[in-house]
Amino acid sequence: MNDTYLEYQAEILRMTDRDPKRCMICGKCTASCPAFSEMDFHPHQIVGMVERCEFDVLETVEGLWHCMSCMACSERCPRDVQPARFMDAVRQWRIRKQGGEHLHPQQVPEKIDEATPQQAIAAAFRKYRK
Amino acid sequence: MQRIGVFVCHCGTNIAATVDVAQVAETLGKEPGVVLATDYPYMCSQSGQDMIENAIREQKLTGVVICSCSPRMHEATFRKTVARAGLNPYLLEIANVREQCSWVHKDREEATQKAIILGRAAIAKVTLNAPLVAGESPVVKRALVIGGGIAGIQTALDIADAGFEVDIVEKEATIGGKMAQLDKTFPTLDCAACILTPKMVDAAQHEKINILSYSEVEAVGGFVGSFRVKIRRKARYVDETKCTGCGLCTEKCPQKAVPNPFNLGLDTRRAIAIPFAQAVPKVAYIDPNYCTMLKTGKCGVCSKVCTVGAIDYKQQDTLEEREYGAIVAATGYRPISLEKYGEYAYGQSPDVVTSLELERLMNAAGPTGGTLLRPSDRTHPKTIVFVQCVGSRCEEDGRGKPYCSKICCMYTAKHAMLIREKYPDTEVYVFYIDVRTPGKNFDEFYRRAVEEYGVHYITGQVGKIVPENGKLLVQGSDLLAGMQPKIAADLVVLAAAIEPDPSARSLATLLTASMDTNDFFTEAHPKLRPVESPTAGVFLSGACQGPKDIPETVAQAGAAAAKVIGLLSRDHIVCNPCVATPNEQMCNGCSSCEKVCPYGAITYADKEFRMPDRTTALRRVAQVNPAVCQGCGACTVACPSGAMDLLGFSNKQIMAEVDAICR
Amino acid sequence: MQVNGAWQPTIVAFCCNWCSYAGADLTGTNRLAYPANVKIIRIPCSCRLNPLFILRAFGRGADGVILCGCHPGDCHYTTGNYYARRRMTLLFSMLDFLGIERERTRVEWVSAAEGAKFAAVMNDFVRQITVLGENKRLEDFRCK
Amino acid sequence: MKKIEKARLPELFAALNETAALYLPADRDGVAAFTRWQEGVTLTEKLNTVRSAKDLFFPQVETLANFKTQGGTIEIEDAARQDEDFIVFGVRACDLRSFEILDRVFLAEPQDTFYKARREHAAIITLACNAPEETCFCTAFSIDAADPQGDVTAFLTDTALCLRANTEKGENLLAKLPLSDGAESEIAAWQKQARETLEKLPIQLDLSGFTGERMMELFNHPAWQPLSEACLGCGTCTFVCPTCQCYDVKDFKTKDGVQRFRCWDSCMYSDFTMMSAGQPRPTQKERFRQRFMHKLVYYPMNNEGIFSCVGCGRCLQKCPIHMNIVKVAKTLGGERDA
Amino acid sequence: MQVKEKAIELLSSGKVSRVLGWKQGEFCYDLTPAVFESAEEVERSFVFSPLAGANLAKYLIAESRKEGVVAAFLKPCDSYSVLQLCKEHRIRRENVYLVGVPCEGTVDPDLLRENAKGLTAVREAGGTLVCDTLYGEKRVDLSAVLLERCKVCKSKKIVVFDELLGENGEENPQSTRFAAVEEIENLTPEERYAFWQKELSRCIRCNACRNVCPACSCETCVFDNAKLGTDNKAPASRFEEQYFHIIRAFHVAGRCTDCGECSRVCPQKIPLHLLNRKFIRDMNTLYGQYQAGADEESLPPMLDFRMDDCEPSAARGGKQA
Repeated sequence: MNDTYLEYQAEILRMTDRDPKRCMICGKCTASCPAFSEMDFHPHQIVGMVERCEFDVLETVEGLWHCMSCMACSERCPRDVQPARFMDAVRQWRIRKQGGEHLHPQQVPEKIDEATPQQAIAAAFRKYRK
Repeated sequence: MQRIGVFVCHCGTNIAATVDVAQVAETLGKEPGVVLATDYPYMCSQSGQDMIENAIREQKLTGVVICSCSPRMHEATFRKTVARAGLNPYLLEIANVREQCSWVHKDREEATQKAIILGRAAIAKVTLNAPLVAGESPVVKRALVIGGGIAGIQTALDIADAGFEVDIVEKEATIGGKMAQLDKTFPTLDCAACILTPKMVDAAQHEKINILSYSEVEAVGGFVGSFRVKIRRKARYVDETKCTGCGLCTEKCPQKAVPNPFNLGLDTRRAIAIPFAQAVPKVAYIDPNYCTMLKTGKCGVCSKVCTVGAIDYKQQDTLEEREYGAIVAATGYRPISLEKYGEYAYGQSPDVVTSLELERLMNAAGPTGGTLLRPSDRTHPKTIVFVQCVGSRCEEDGRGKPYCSKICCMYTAKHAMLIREKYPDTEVYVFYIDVRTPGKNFDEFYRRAVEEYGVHYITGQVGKIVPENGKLLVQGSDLLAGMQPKIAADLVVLAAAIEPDPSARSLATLLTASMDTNDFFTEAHPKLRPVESPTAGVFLSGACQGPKDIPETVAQAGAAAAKVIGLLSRDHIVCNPCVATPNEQMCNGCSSCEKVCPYGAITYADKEFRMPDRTTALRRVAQVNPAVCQGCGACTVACPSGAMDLLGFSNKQIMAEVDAICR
Repeated sequence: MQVNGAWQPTIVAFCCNWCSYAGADLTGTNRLAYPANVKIIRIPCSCRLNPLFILRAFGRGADGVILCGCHPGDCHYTTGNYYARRRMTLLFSMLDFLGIERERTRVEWVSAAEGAKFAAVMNDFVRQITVLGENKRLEDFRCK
Repeated sequence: MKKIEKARLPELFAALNETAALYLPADRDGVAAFTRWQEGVTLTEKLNTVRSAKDLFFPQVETLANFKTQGGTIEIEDAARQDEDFIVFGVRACDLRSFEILDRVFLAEPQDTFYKARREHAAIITLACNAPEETCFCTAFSIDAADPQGDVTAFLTDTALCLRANTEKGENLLAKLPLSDGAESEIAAWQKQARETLEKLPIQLDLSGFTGERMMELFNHPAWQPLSEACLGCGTCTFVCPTCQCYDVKDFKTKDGVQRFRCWDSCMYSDFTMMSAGQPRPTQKERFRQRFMHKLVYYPMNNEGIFSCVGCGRCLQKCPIHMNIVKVAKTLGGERDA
Repeated sequence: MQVKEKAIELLSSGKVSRVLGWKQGEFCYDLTPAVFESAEEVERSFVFSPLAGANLAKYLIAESRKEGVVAAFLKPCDSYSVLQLCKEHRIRRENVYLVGVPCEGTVDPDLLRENAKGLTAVREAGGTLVCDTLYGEKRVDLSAVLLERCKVCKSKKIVVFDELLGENGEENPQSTRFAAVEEIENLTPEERYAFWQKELSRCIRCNACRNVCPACSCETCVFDNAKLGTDNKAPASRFEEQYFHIIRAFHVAGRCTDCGECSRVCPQKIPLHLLNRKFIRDMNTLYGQYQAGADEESLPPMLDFRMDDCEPSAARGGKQA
């Protein structure tokens, strides 16, 4: 684990305002997820990876972009960990890492291609000031 | 002249690692009045106590200060030590340098300084301590058990067997509680009724046991040894002394659409009913919410068919007041309401049931006569999904409970096993987070369900259940396989968390017994006094103290009984000597203190006083009954002249502590 | 209180024996930290706290005084904390009326199960008093 | 005789304050009190202060010594005495007489060094009266309020403040002030008018009956009971009295030792001179009697017939139940035939 | 005068053995409370006038314990104090005969003397006081020299009596007696502190406020009690000034009838009644209207509670910083 990863973790925890250590890996989030089959890694795993600082993996996770922010996992999470916030925060982190912190409305059309769900753009746009 | 001894405990490294105990002893040794200050690894050990005892004798100590763990931990221990050395046990003060110092501070210098200040405060207080002698009050040799489930029944039987009278107050029309609703019991699979009903009968027939069913505690006064309890005996509209329990009325009653509470509303019964076949007392009662006669004044069928004339539509609630030496709370538990778990479709589909409902569906005396049929269409379910931890270990506000309900893993294994045994063609899935089986023969039992009965245990939770075309579509997660299984089930069983019976909250207030944040009764000490409440004379039995299975409940019931027997076998109990005491010279007789006393311990008397001009005059002054006073101190502040003081926590003592701390 | 040349607040915490003192013990059992400025005085019930003691503490150099008792409804003596609540409400209002900083006094209900709350309350109170600075308005200069 | 225009009083006070700390009667939130002068403080319009000038020499609370404990040792630190000069302006004749009465107590052997230091360091500028109030009865004690003494006497006429030095200290003081010369004659008319008013004061007392020979008779007088009946036992009369000099010595526990101080006490208090066996005067009647017997009989017996009352009238104004030395004296036979 | 005649009648008829009233002083304003044992004594020196301001309730504690019945004349204010002391079992009701006297306000002697320097005699003439002074006659408006408590009179109702002279009055809910409290509340904490420092620093601890207070009738006051360790004889420090007045106000909270005697007698003119009124106002707003001494049954707020009382965190003595 390196300091950069710890910084990433701190940043994500700040954005989510939730504690991944409270997760007891019951799997209810993953059980609730309508996009389960599209994902390579699932909500409880994303939470776990943040907790374990596995940012090398998170850097490559594609499942993030399939999360539709339906918030079912957050609604049902018995520990109030709210995995959807982690999904969102990790996405945010990924977008920021690509550089171009400032997303302008004019840039949005060119960002939309078939591989990127619209949700990702919307989410990034919504949260980027955080 | 004071001769105070100061003893600083290391508590191994618990204190010594953070507090420089030698420096504390050295510094406190220089305080005025201190003639001895020393430290020792374990003050509470035999050799530590011997050291204190010897020091008191050799140094002729007039007061003892022990800097150690919380007085809530060892004050009683050290009081005995001090008493053994011939010193009044109340000439002891404890400075809490463990829980409130070494364990909460990290900086050694800061913690040491604080320990010194706490020690000084204790020295300042002990300097003003007066020898106190505890008074005595008589013990009424009768116990009250509140709740007639297995916990209450067992407690009552054990107390009664020791020769003391016991009253059981049960709010329902019969004793038996939740256990009477269970089918089989884990891990032996013997039938609950077979082992419970004989106990119910024993209780009913025991000459020392008096069952007050369909009754509730309304008020509690008094204190340990002599509680005065008001019991409301609710009108059952049936004369308990005449009813033979023949059951004729329950067959003839024309009001048939009454949801049967014993079967959790899964079937119906009549407005007049005997709760179940083995009910104790086996006496009918009328539910006034459904009885046509009571509601409209027209009907009277039961009265006509009753051969002994036991029906009495004019019966009223009555209040009885009785005295007890001890009270046992055995109010039990109930499953939580699942209305906030919309994702599990409970209430949307009748085929989503709780585990307790499943017990009734599998019970021979249940609505289906023991054949497992699903409620919606009375067919055999072929695929059954069990969901664990519904509301347990849930920290969301308002939905569930943060604790583990403890019994679900085992009863689910039981259910799964029984279903697979009786209906081998049924597939049973169990979604779980952990399987917790720390009990004798428990894990073996669970493994049998998996290995011998082929129950499918899936590590993961259910996300949602959707009723569709007569099936229940269950979407869960299998965390080990990395799958999201979707099962079309016929029946879903939810292991609902259990919570204390709601009557416990108001009872706790009546008993002035404390409760934790989940409304379970708090024990006097979580490890060392698990069956006593902090309120003297109030004991805890069964699930009202925390989730428990039957063997544990019975064990705790016996333990509570033993404590009650210990109390009732004494003729007198020693009172808390730290009671309010009025200075009659200063008392104005204004009645302020009396008005705030929660125990009615204060009365007034006209007494003759010598006046300054050498005449005598009658003055109204307060008197405190030390056996009734519990020492809260409300009166001491209500008193404007400071005439009322509290022994052991006197105005001067507390101000001396304040002075020492702010020094 | 001067510690190594720097001012540190002196905090007196009156804790009822049944809930808050036990809660403070639980804080220790759970090893939750709070500043050493807090010194606890055990009283049987929050209703034992005489305003005389609070003023005494301030006069003697306390910078903050906090009373912790059972939650209303949970008093070991049934009603003690209800009386304490009224007394403290009125006293605090009076101190405020006299221009003595309102933030120097506080009442918190801490049950025997709320070790974490006790630590949080004490951390917060010490922080608050530290921001407020030394008690100048209700001190007895002779105790300096 | 020197003088200064009335309008220039602030200038005078500033100059006085240059020489030494100046105290003068000024209004403090509607109550006249001897106040440390500073820019803007003006002389009160009121005849006299609520608290008397005694406070400046015998303050209500005074530290006597500090004891510091350290380990097993005790260090004793004597409290400081007054060591700087100060000036008291505006002392009325009655209060001036009170100093004489206090001196006989505090400066008798063994001398009270705290009091003595203050007396020695003070210069007193008295202020003559010309508009007494109905409560004034200084004339009963042969006090000439129109011409008090002190180091300097001041007369405040409609236009000017005239100043006359009576002592060397006074001379020296006046020499330092921005004054012009005046003549005694300038205040003659003023004084005459003042004396005429003083003669007409409604309270006329004949205290000739209060003698040592009649001590027991007065002590046992049946009137003490009805006189004291309404007394609340507060200390107001004592604390506003310029001649009451009783005090209690108390110890205050400080952080690291004990501060020993004295504070005014009142013989009217139920705990006055409390001893192990209790109060020697157990009822209010006895305490009440003590106060007036002391003022009218005991003190004069020991001090060449000087009464320890100066007729300032403060107790007449301030007693919550309006019982006072005039009513007592009259009841006990001191009413002068009209 | 009606009151004096009633006193004579009560004594001469033998209905009572003593009468508590006011005795003529040197001047018109310095009446002293006194016990009269004969009609002759009353005839000689009994006085009742708007200058009879003293609340005589406290004297009844001792008087009601003596043999025989004592009569007392109660102004509305005084009647509240008497009833409160009966409630506290301090006055033996059976030994007192209470005559209610309606009141149109009592005069502040200090104000009167300020308005009429050298005052020697006074007579009332239809709302005007005609004063003889050393310096000639002077006319003063009665309303201008009333005591503060009378200017904001809370009630003209006599709440306890055996006999009434004249008509009983009514409570005055429109009284503006809390206006001064509110004024202070509207200051900033710093201003409040400065205000009270200015006032309390004048205290000379003469105990007049305490000793005149009908509620302060303790056998031994905590401030005189060396055994308790709370004794405190002099304002030796700023703290002790505050300590004395806060605790005194606290001890009478819920028992203080707001009779205003404390402020009337303070030689240093400290507005002590404001402390008591602050408590009364807080109790009224937080716990419901309560008037001490209005009846004998109700529980005072300090000895009562409600489950849903506000939390101490809601306590506000005024505007916050």
